[in-house]
Amino acid sequence: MSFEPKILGIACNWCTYTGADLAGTTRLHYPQNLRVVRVMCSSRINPSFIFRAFQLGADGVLVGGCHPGDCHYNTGNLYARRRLAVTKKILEFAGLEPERFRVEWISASEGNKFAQVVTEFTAQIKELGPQQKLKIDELLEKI
Amino acid sequence: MSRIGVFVCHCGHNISQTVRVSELAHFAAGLPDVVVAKDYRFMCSTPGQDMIANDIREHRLDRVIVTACSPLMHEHTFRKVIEKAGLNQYLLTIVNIREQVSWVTDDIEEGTAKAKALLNGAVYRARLLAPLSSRVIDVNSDVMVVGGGIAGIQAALELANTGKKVYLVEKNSTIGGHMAQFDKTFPTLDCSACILTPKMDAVLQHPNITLLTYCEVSEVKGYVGNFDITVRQKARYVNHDKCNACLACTEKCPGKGISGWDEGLIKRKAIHIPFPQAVPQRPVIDRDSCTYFLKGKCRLCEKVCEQKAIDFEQHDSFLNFKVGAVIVATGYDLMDTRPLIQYGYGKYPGVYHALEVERLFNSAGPTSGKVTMRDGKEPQAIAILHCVGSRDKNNYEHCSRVCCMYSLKFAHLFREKTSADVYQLYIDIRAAGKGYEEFYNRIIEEDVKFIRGKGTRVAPSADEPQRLIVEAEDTITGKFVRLPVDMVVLSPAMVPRSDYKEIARLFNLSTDKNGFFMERHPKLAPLATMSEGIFIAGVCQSPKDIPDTVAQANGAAAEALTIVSRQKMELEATTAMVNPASCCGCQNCVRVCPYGAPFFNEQKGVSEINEALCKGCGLCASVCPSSAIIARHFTNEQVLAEMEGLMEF
Amino acid sequence: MTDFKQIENNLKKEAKKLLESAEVPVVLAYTRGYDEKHPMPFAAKSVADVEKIVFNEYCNFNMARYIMRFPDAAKIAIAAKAADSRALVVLIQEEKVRREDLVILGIPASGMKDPKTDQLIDSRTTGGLYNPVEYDILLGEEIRGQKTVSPYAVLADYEAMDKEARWAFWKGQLDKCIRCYACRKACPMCYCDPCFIDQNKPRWADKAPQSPGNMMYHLTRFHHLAGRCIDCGECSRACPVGIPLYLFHKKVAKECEEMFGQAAGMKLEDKPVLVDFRVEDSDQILK
Amino acid sequence: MLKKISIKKINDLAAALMEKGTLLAPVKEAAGHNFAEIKDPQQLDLDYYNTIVSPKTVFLPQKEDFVRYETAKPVAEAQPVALNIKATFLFGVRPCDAKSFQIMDIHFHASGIIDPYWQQRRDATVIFGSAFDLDIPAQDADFYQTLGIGAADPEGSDVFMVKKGEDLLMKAITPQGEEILARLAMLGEGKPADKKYFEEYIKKGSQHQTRNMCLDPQVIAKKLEDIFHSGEFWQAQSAACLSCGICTFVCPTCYCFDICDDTLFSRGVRRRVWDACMFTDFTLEASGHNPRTHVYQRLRQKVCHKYSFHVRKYGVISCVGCGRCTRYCPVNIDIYSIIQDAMKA
Repeated sequence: MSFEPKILGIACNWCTYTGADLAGTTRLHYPQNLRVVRVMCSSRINPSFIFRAFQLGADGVLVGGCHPGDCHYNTGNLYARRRLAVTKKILEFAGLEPERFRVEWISASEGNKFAQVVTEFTAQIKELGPQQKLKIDELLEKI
Repeated sequence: MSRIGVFVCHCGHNISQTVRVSELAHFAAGLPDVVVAKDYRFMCSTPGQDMIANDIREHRLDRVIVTACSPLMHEHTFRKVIEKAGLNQYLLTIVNIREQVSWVTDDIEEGTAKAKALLNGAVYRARLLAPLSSRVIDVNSDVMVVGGGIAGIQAALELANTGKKVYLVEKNSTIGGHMAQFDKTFPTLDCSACILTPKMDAVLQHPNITLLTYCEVSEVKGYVGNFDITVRQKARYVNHDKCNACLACTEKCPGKGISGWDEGLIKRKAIHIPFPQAVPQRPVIDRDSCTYFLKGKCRLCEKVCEQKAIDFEQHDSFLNFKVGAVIVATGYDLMDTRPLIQYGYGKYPGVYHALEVERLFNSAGPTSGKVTMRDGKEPQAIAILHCVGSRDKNNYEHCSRVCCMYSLKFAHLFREKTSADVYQLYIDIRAAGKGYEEFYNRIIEEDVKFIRGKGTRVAPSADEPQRLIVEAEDTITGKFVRLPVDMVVLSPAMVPRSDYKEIARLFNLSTDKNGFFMERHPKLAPLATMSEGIFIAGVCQSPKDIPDTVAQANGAAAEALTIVSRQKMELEATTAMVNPASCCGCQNCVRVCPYGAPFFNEQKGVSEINEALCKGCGLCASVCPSSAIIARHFTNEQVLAEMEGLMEF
Repeated sequence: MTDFKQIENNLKKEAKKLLESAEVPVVLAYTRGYDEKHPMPFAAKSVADVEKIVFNEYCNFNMARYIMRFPDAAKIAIAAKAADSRALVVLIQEEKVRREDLVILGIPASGMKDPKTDQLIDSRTTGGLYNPVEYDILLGEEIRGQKTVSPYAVLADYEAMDKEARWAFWKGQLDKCIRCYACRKACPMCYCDPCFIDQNKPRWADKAPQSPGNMMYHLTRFHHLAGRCIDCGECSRACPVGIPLYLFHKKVAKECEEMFGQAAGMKLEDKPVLVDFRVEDSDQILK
Repeated sequence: MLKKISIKKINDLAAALMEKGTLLAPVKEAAGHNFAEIKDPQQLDLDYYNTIVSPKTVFLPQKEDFVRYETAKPVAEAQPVALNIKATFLFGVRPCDAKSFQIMDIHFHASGIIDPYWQQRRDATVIFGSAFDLDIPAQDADFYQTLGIGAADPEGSDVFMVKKGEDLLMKAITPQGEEILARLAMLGEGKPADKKYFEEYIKKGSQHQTRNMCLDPQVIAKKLEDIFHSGEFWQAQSAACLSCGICTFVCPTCYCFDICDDTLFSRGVRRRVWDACMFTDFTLEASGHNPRTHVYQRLRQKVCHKYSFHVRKYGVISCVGCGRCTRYCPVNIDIYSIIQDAMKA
């Protein structure tokens, strides 16, 4: 069986989650590897959520927020941009493939973009193969 | 241990086509803590809702998961359902298997697998949900309106007429705004003053309106329903309680200042009222042109004032009051066209901008309504240049919306008052409004010369030194034209007030790239802002004409009324709170919050959150290094658990 | 090379003056430990304490770590080398202490040594500075002409590794961690109590010293220190199992400086970069 | 029984022990030596002073899993984690550390409540003690002499080892030691000269200089009780303390632990993990109250526990003077100096 990655998505309620809904409403098909957590704003995303997602076995993590300047909370995504950029640098220096972590600004009207990003990202993660580095296995193996 | 009920919706075929719904329900039944799992054709239907309510009672459920369409569709519906059945509405979790599963795949295996993963995540999350209760606060029934132009006047009157007390704050010494500067209004050509001054007077007379002219808002604290406002009353040097508006002072005053009201076309006295119908009819002293303030001697006004109303000792003072809602209607400025050197405004006396021309037409204006230029002569040829600075990628991309129409109005008035040839240089005429196209057609009939092309340059004429040459490309004939004229009228971009940043900061408004205040939603909430209880009306939101402005003002008044007509209101429960035991006092939350909700309690050395100000974005929780901030309904535990559930299968 | 004795004498002189004036109840400096080579951080609280003050090449401790231990002291004097002064700047930016409540006794120092290895601590392994960035009194000649190598130069080898090698390196290093938390306790910027990793709600990671918890602790800590770490290297010197944490912090500091144009603790008026933003920040930083 | 082996052939000994069970010995790591399982006989290394972390890890590992369970299933279905006890040879334990096991036995066995994890491992382990090299001065931090322990004390070991030139002398101290030495065929018999050397070495060991003071357990116990409430003393002593866990983690006689549950994907494990009285949350109560919020209270607790409470309860000081806490303290806090100061206070 071919490798089907698990991709964790974290989407802001106002733009990307709504954009994802729009992709559905317009019946745009994309791979089913993404599982989305809805948060109110991309700025809610604690860097440790990203580390944890990889520990839980996510092969890729996709964060979606409003375009800079369009944040429902004015400036949330501007903070998120900096904080997630640092998160990515940390993952990269630790030796994880930085491509496994992606941040995209997807507005509520960009159902197309959502479907396209998920399709692209899923293909990219398939290419990269399973993420084994941060994934927790010790606890599981011994049970 | 939780008792979770899972309700899987088929949504007719919408979901069941690509997700095996009964298998999903069966899967759910096998998950820890799930005590009942069912699937049904339409969960949002009355029988569906009843089923959920019955199961809550029968199985003593304490968490409900509805696996159906997007939470943005029916979260509200199902919250009501479980609340009616006795469960706190926040104990509901929606799993979106329609928009984000069944509609985006045609593979039933994939769809079912993904739906299971999402459902499992919801079960993990549901276990950790906590009941939340909305906080109920008292609402102050007063409203503040900022800006005394037509928008502010209209909103204030509407609100006052419903019996609400209104504070109308205007930074000038009179209300009326730009509309009071106009002579005629398009397309009906009725007299601006005739329709506006009765409203201005009504404001003054209204028992429910506190008119605060020559005032600026200096501080806004609090939150919806309970704003604490501080207003700075600028020193007028005239005691308005004593003044009886005899205006003897203005006759004797030797000081001369530039009349802002008349767009600098003439001078006015240092002690002055801006125009005869000003409201209130009370003069103020302009320090910058007052002989006494400049030279230390004079005080002629004081001598002539029988009421002893002149008070050179006056200082700025501050007023405090509380309101429940605010309407911001700060209006606009015209773009400063001096930097556009190709048009020569400020350099060639024959070049005017639109508001100057409005004053020239006005019988109460500097020329008493005669169209004479700065040199006193009547123009023989006039060019009106549209879209100066607007619809221009180098300056402002937006269309200022009213210029086409007022330019047509100008053409009409020029034709009426002079024998000049009038040229309209336009990109295209935008006449979308009731009676506007008809007005345009009427002006075409009035022998106005239309040249479709943007004026590119204004230069002095080489042959006739007093005249100007306007250059343009006529895009209809494709020819380059050079028009010798006496007067050039620029229709500049409408831009936000120069102090928009300060206003945005005070009221926590966001602005678009040009500085116009952002509405909460461009279509569905055009008058509300992201700051709860603060509304916008008129051109401060975007350029618009008088009818639209008035309509917005009425709308904003109605929106404000929906808040202040209640005595109590419920605040969103999904706010953040600080666990003081974990707070390390780093104040990151205080630094980042766009709403100023967190504050530092020096005494305890920990941050606290004013939940009334909190919008629940969760930014503070993510910048909190010691995880002391609990973003309710999106707590760290809840998000981590959901992630774990999503990744399990 | 720094004249350590001269600095010690000046330190004593100033400490004495300050304590005599009673304006400053605490002077944070160093004292002798169980031998010469093992000095200790020290809080001199009386004129009698002044004689116990020492300064030598092993006084690496970042004294800013202790600044919050004296909530009742109206004013605190503190001996501050380059890194200590930068740490103080960050603490002032973060409003943990007010500039006016500090008397910073600046120490220009080169030739500091790691007591474990006796190796020189040079500008590559600390923040690239020899002179304090902020002080009231400078206790020795400002150091000029000393070769400063970029603090980031030591990163070259690690940046050059391919990601598999780098992962193997860090996994190996972080797996050694015994979770004694000396790194966070030695860090002047780690003042949270409790630390996120000690929380039970949420429980970010297990408490056992094994890979997943160690990773979560350290990766998150790197993020918490991003834009705040002033590169004193105390985390690494404190570590009993020799994890070169400073390398990772340095890398993050380098990235922050490149992305946001600001190094930590250099200017009082700066705001830490991760609680700040610019509208014009580029999306490129996410690529 | 005294046996000997050429140090050159030490790897053969390692191989023989590995055949008979698990061999644990100091292994060189980046920061120093630590006890670890020898996987390759060539790894055995006698060139160490002492390990960073004490050999208590062998009987009381930093993490010990007790039970595994599935969150959805009843408690009765939880599975205890099998101990998998194997014959173990703990090779190269210094006299002070060997002594520490006897102190630790008090808590895990002698007090009446037997900790099966500790005890089963202890029973299955043969301890090969190893004298400090008397030609090398003791490290500055050490003070085992103060606690009455010599640099070559065989007490606490099953087999005790002393280097003699190119040879390693190995003497059985206990019946278990006898038994294992008898089973190691490659060992040569110790000559009378070796025996003499061995005896003298042990004697000489007690003279080997570490930091030393005259310390009567009852006197120091009383002294610490007297100054317990002297905030000034303890605040001065703890002024530099960072409140990290190094001292307790490297200590051979610290045994505090925390019981925690870790779960992932509806499966969980209950385990014990070392805790440290120096951690702020060590005494944090469920109510949120914390009786030891200050650094000085925690340092005081650690010192008093070892030198006062332990003496009062069990008659012995819970410290063997190995010097680890001092050696690895990032700010050079020295328990010996604290005790010295306490005696003077």
